[in-house]
Amino acid sequence: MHRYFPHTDEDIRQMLDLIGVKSLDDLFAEIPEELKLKGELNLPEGKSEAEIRSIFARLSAMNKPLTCFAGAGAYDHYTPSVIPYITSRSEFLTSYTPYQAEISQGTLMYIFEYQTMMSNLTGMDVSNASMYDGATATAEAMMMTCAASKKRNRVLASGTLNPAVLDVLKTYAHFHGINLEIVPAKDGQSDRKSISAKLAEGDVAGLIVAQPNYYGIVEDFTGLADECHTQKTLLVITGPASPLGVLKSPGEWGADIACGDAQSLGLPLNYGGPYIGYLCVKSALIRKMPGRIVGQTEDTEGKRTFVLTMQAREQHIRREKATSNICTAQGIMCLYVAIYLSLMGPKGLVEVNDISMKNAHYLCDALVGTGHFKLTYDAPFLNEFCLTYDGDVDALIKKCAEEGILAGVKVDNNKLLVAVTEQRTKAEMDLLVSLAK
Amino acid sequence: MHRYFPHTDEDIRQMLDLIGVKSLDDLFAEIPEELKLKGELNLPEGKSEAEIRSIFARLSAMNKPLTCFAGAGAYDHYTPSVIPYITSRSEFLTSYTPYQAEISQGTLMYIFEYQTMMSNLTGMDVSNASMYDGATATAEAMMMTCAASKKRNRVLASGTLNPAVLDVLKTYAHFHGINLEIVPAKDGQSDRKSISAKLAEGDVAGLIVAQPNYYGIVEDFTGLADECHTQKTLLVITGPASPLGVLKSPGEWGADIACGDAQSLGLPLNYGGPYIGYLCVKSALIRKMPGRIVGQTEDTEGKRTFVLTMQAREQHIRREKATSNICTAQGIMCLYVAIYLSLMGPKGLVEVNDISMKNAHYLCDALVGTGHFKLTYDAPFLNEFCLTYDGDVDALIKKCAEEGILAGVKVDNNKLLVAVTEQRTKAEMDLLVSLAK
Amino acid sequence: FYGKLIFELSRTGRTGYSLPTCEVEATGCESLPASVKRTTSLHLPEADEQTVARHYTNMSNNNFGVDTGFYPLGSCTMKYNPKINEEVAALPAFTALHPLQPSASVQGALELYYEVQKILSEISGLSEFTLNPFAGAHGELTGLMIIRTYHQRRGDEKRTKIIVPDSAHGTNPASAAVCGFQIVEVKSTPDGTVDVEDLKPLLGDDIAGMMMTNPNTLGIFETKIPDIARLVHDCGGLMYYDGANLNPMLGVCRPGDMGFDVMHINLHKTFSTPHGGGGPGSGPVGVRQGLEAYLPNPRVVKNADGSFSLTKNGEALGSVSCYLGNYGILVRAYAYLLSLGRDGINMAGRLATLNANYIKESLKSHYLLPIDGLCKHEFVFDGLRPEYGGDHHDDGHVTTLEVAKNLLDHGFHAPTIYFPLLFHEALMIEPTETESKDTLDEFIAVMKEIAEEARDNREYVKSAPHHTPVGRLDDVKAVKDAIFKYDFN
Amino acid sequence: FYGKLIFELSRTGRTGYSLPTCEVEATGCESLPASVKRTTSLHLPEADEQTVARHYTNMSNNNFGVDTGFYPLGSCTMKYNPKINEEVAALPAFTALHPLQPSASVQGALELYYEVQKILSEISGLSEFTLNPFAGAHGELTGLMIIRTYHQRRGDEKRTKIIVPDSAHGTNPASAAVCGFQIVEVKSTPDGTVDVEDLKPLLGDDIAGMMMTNPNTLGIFETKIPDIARLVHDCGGLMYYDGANLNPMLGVCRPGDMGFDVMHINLHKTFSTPHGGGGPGSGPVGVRQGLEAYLPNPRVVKNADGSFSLTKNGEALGSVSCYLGNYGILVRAYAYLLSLGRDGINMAGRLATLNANYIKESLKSHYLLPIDGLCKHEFVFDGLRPEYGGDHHDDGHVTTLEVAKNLLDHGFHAPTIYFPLLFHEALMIEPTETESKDTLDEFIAVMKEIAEEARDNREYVKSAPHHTPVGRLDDVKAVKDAIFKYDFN
Repeated sequence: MHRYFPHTDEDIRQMLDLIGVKSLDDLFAEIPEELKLKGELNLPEGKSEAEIRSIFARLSAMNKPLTCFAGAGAYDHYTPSVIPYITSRSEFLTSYTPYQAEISQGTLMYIFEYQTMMSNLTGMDVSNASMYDGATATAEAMMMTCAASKKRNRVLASGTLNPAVLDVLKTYAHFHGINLEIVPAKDGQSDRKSISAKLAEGDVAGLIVAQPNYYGIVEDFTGLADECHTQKTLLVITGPASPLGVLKSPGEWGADIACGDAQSLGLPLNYGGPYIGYLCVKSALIRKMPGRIVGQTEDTEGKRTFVLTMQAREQHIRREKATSNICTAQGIMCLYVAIYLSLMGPKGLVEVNDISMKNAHYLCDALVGTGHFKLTYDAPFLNEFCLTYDGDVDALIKKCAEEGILAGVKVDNNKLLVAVTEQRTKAEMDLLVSLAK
Repeated sequence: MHRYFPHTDEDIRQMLDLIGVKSLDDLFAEIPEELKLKGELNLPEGKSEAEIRSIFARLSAMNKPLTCFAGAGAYDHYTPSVIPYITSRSEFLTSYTPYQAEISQGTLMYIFEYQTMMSNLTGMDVSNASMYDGATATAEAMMMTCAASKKRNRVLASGTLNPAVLDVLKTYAHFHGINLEIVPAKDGQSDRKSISAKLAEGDVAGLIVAQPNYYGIVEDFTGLADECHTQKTLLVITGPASPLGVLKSPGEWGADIACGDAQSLGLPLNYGGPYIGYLCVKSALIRKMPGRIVGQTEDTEGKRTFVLTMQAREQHIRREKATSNICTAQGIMCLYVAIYLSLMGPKGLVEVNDISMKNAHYLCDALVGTGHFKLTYDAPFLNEFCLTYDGDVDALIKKCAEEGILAGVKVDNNKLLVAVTEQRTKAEMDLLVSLAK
Repeated sequence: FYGKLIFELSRTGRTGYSLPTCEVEATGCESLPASVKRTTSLHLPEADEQTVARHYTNMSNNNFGVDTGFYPLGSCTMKYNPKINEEVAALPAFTALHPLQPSASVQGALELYYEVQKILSEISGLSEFTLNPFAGAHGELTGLMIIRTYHQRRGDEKRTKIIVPDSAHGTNPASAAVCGFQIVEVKSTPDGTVDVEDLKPLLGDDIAGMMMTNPNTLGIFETKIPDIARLVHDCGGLMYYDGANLNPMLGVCRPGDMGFDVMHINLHKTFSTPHGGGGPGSGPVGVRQGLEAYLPNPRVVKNADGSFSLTKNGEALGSVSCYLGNYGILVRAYAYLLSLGRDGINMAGRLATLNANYIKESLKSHYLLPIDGLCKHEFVFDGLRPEYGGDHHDDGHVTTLEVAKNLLDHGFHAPTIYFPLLFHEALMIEPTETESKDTLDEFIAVMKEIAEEARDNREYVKSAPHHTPVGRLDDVKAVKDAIFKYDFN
Repeated sequence: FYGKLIFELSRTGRTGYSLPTCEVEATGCESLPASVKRTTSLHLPEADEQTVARHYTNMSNNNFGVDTGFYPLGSCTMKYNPKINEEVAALPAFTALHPLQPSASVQGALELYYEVQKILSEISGLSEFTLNPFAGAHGELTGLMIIRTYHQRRGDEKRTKIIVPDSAHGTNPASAAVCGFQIVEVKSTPDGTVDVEDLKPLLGDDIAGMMMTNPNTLGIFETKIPDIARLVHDCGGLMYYDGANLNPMLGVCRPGDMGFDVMHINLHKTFSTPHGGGGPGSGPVGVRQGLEAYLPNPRVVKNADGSFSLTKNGEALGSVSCYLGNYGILVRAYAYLLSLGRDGINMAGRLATLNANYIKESLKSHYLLPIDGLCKHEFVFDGLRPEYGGDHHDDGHVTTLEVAKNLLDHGFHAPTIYFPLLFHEALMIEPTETESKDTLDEFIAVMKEIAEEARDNREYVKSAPHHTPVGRLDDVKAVKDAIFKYDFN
């Protein structure tokens, strides 16, 4: 028998006897014969661990991790060694949603910690227990603005959002019946004038802006929340989580919903996932918030304990009236974030942004200094910036990749988006500059 | 403060106050000034995790793991993935010797399991809780034979032992005042005639033979134990542990002590260590056995429990009368072995030997078939064999290493020792053959 | 070691991080315009590394995972999560890849995605899969978007309804609602399967499709599925298979062969990727021939020269993710699929079914089995039998919740409770194929012991759990107090 | 989950292994001569992978590690074991190396060995190190072999004695005995340090050397060490430094500067490699200039071109290991040394000393402090003070063992007990630098609580532990029954 199956022949015989059937196949006797698989699945035989390691060694050799100057939503920050060590503990990793709170306080406590940390980082009143990723969290935020407004189904999104996120928003909007309007960016920033005009029409459920935006620009949202609220429009600010350590938080800007991806808080790049979406709201919106949430309570002894709560909001009770079908969180990734932020603390989170920003500005200056690049938009940025190149961006990326460097993300044929984290050394940056000369 | 030190400035101040000194340096006030370090240690500044990973990436790039056809005591068997997962659990990994049995049953139980498994594998009455490695376990066995005989200090070792092990035996013998005689091998096997003659002199405390021996040969020890025991000589059989699954065990041969290295039971090659020495004895020798041992007992409720026992044998009580200074075991490596043998079971252990033997015989035939090699000794072997080469062994090893293959271990300029495990594929063996053509 | 939150272990001035020394002189955060700088304080913990490691290590000991013990949580398919899957998923050649790297530098990653697609197609009898959806519910949503796209592209805009059985997983109607559909519920017969007679009048030209899981949530195989599929297809709708219950069907029946057009698979159930305390999961979606073009972007295709590319297709429904979903989960699933192979996949469902029937038959003397007969991977009791304290007419009867809490005391996770909604005291038990007869026998013995105690010592049973890290929780207080974050004051 | 052994979970026919399919046709084990084949059965467990994973996972929960809580085990230097060290030690480019690979293919491994040597030399003030010894005791033995070789090579064969203080670690005399030396014990003064007046008459031309640890096992710095070293050197002997207590000296004093000629270092204590339930450790041995040639083979040398080689030296004492010792431990130690760096190493001993003195001063009101004054990294109480139930003249007094067992009930590991042998009720406490004041304060409070309970509720205290996975063990029965393996019958 396979190493994952504990059944001995004798076990199977005894069990079949008790059930009162003759063979394993008899357990499927009620199934119409014509539905049953004829012959065997066309799959290879099971592999031993040694063989699996060989297969993965071959696949690994076909991948080439590159020194990463790409961002666009996924950032190469360092993952403290404590994180994978703890998250791999089977008590955390192999458990399911903490339905039985008495034996799930581990999961419940780290989610409560995560909620506390994300509420504080975003400056919002409450965080849910996480979403799949930044794009879907933003899509849920979009749907929330309509659900909260009850009658409106028009949502504005600034063209400064990551185009990949916009694609997901468009899909959700299309099927959910939301009239999503993308307000084109102006000079790489939200077009406040157009936005104001549209808001003034008085039928906008929500406005979604990004901070830092797709081009790495840190926008100034002064006055935006008031403008929204005057029109009973909800303001959604989306963005990567790490910069919240130094930037004015969505709460400070007056946003109603803060969302985005927290991958930048210590999660590996993992070829795009698993990441973790965060979604935090003002108190007024708690009951409209999708996803799981953990609350504090007491046990029979009066001890402080934690439990999944507010499940009345959830789809498994509301069913056909659901405005979200989310029924899990990104679980173990909350633990990644909780450990990361526990280790970094307020000082570390500022420092990681500071080093990243210094590196980015050093590299930006150096690249511009080659004469082949100019900064596309003259606006403040943190650790990501958009350059206009006098050559072909694809060719540059290809050339650098051959030297082991991921030069950045292509925006268009002559625009390159470059991100720099604390992990990049001066030597690596100088190598990129020399390749770009 | 460093990430490993939890002291805040305020903590330090409060603690110094309570102690009644003014500064950390004042804690060392009694130390004569002339002993104190002047200036600072000439060491680099502390590194961040990201920097440490870079340093190890650089060192890794300077190492080249090779497809392994080398043995000579260290074998490239597969390590089931469960093992590192479990052994890395901090409850096991970061604990110390199980002095406080009530909170150390984890360690105590796996050592008891290890002892049971090794007793059974070797066919002996009792196993200790492991030794550093095979060589030092054999050295301890050598010293035991003298301690047990009380008056004798002459020990014979067959020249078929691994020369690296013999070197360690010589060192221990020299300092411990043992007259160690190496009886040269004859045709790659123990020279029974010479051994008999020496045993007949009646003053030999112990005889040490190897199975399989250095040349990979499985020797026939029929009658040897009787010959030893007639002369009140203890018979020690040393060898790697994995072959015990299929070979007549030391117990079956009538040995008094079985020892060797259990690295072959699922431990990674680890550039030579940590490995794990096993040492098992007949009941009569228990009180002479060095090292830790775990015994079964009961707790206050009558529950079966386990505890370090027989400590009267240990150095920390005998002190200057010690015949061993061993005061630890190889701890976590017992857990490696216990998990490995739990997964493999009797069937798996036979099968791993069988596949390894088939591979070895296939490769041996193929290499001999090139016309450049002949089998040095015509004797049965399991998964390791010695070939005589018509070229320069160093040159061959170098050539193969450049192609990613470790062809074997050099015995002398024209002898090559080759080991094959279940992990070697036909393609790898054929590549070695083609390189050796 | 239960109690403190990391915030309560924090001390000003402690640090647990390490950052490289900045090697360049350049503009730092202080130079950002004041208007965009954060002014409120960061209430994050300050802790050294050991404090953090200990805190979370001790916290883990208040949790129960599959490696801890038997986890018969119905509908969740809690099987053993092999360690080799974690080992390969941690390979830097996968974890260090940025999602926007050039294809040439990620050929191994793309091949893996492609191979998993192909294997899932073979197992399910469908034509092609996307692995992008992040979870089962996300897969459902994606699948429904495919169905809607199919109708829309045909210009058939009037199909606005989705039929869902009353025993369905709650996500089914919710996903349909999010996708813009109206939900029509079809009743169950007394044997727990879809009532075909109730279905027929619901069918018409406004029906976009029907969602089913088979076996259904009661663990009963819907033997009338060929008829149902024919009826739905005849009215122009598509059949959606909720893959939550795929496990017992492995190598026995394929959803494609049952007549389903679209389905999702929960890799974290059927293919043993770890549940992670509730995520990340992965919900691949497969379609029958003719629907491939609607699968979401981006897609992995194999080129004529054997290399792989990422593409976007204008026919697609759009994107449901920026990249390739929870890619790291796919790596684990691939290792599992390779480990099992043909024979292993063929046995998994059979043994899971064996285990479920064994428990069912062993316990129906003590627990009320509302629907008799062969079950598949799971089955539902309607609480304790009346003679064991389960009489619903008795106000003080021992409830399913209380049975569950007693199981915790005996070192078992509890089954799913109060689902499906068809029974008052539903207790839904799913023992997967990685559980041994010995474990099942222990579970059965404990379940009987609880039943007997419920009869003989009701008060004790009703006040369980007694031996867990914390006692029974006050759910009502949690709702009332609505405390969702630590109060730093 | 306490109870069963893996043998009791075994069922005939279960398998947990996976082996590649044999691809060749060749002679297998059946063809071995009958005379050499095993005929007795293998009583190994038969178990599936999940059963094994669960068994050992649950077993781990009956263990206490540094990540579990405070581990003030005197003389063992239980500090936090950073996870980055484990991470780098698991790199395949290290773990997959065969010890007999050509040097060209292991340059990274050799450089690491070389660098650790150099760092240890700088920290200790000695000239060169071997990292081959497998453990502290093995290092002692190696160091004594060096001393003996030194005398032998000078033709001075009459030096057969080693002086050891009566407070020494037990391994000191044992190692000397194994090395063929006779042991001469030197007494301690009432303040716990070596009695120089007792030492003087012991010195002569039969003395090979003297072993000391400084600070000594009572945690007291031997301030007369310059005099002692001078006396021993004058008589022709060498000074051996037992590195078990090196931690508080880091960056403060160096053994080489104190006058020691040979020393070992416990990497698993001072440099934070995990203790692993009692191993593997690592016991590098360093020597002063002039003794380098005697270090054991093999050795790592740096060539003129910057490359590294493994060499054997004819002058060496011989070999104490086949290869480079517990190499995997060196990898961890290197990562730790890099992490700490100059400033970290400089602080470690100071903070460890601060912690020890803080506990000592806080608890001397309740526990008997036989030797007052500043301690270094550890110190020894002689049990409870008489007024707290520790009166030795009272037959029913509360013993150190009982205090230890009470600590277990409070979630702490116990200190080392009944060592050193100088006191009846020795309780040897070593809090390392990775413990926070908060943890120490909790420990202090609990120690006081135990003392007060010993005074007020003696019976309860004497029957501890009450809250551990198992109760107090019967040590005598273990010796009497002498059961060292599972009985399959």
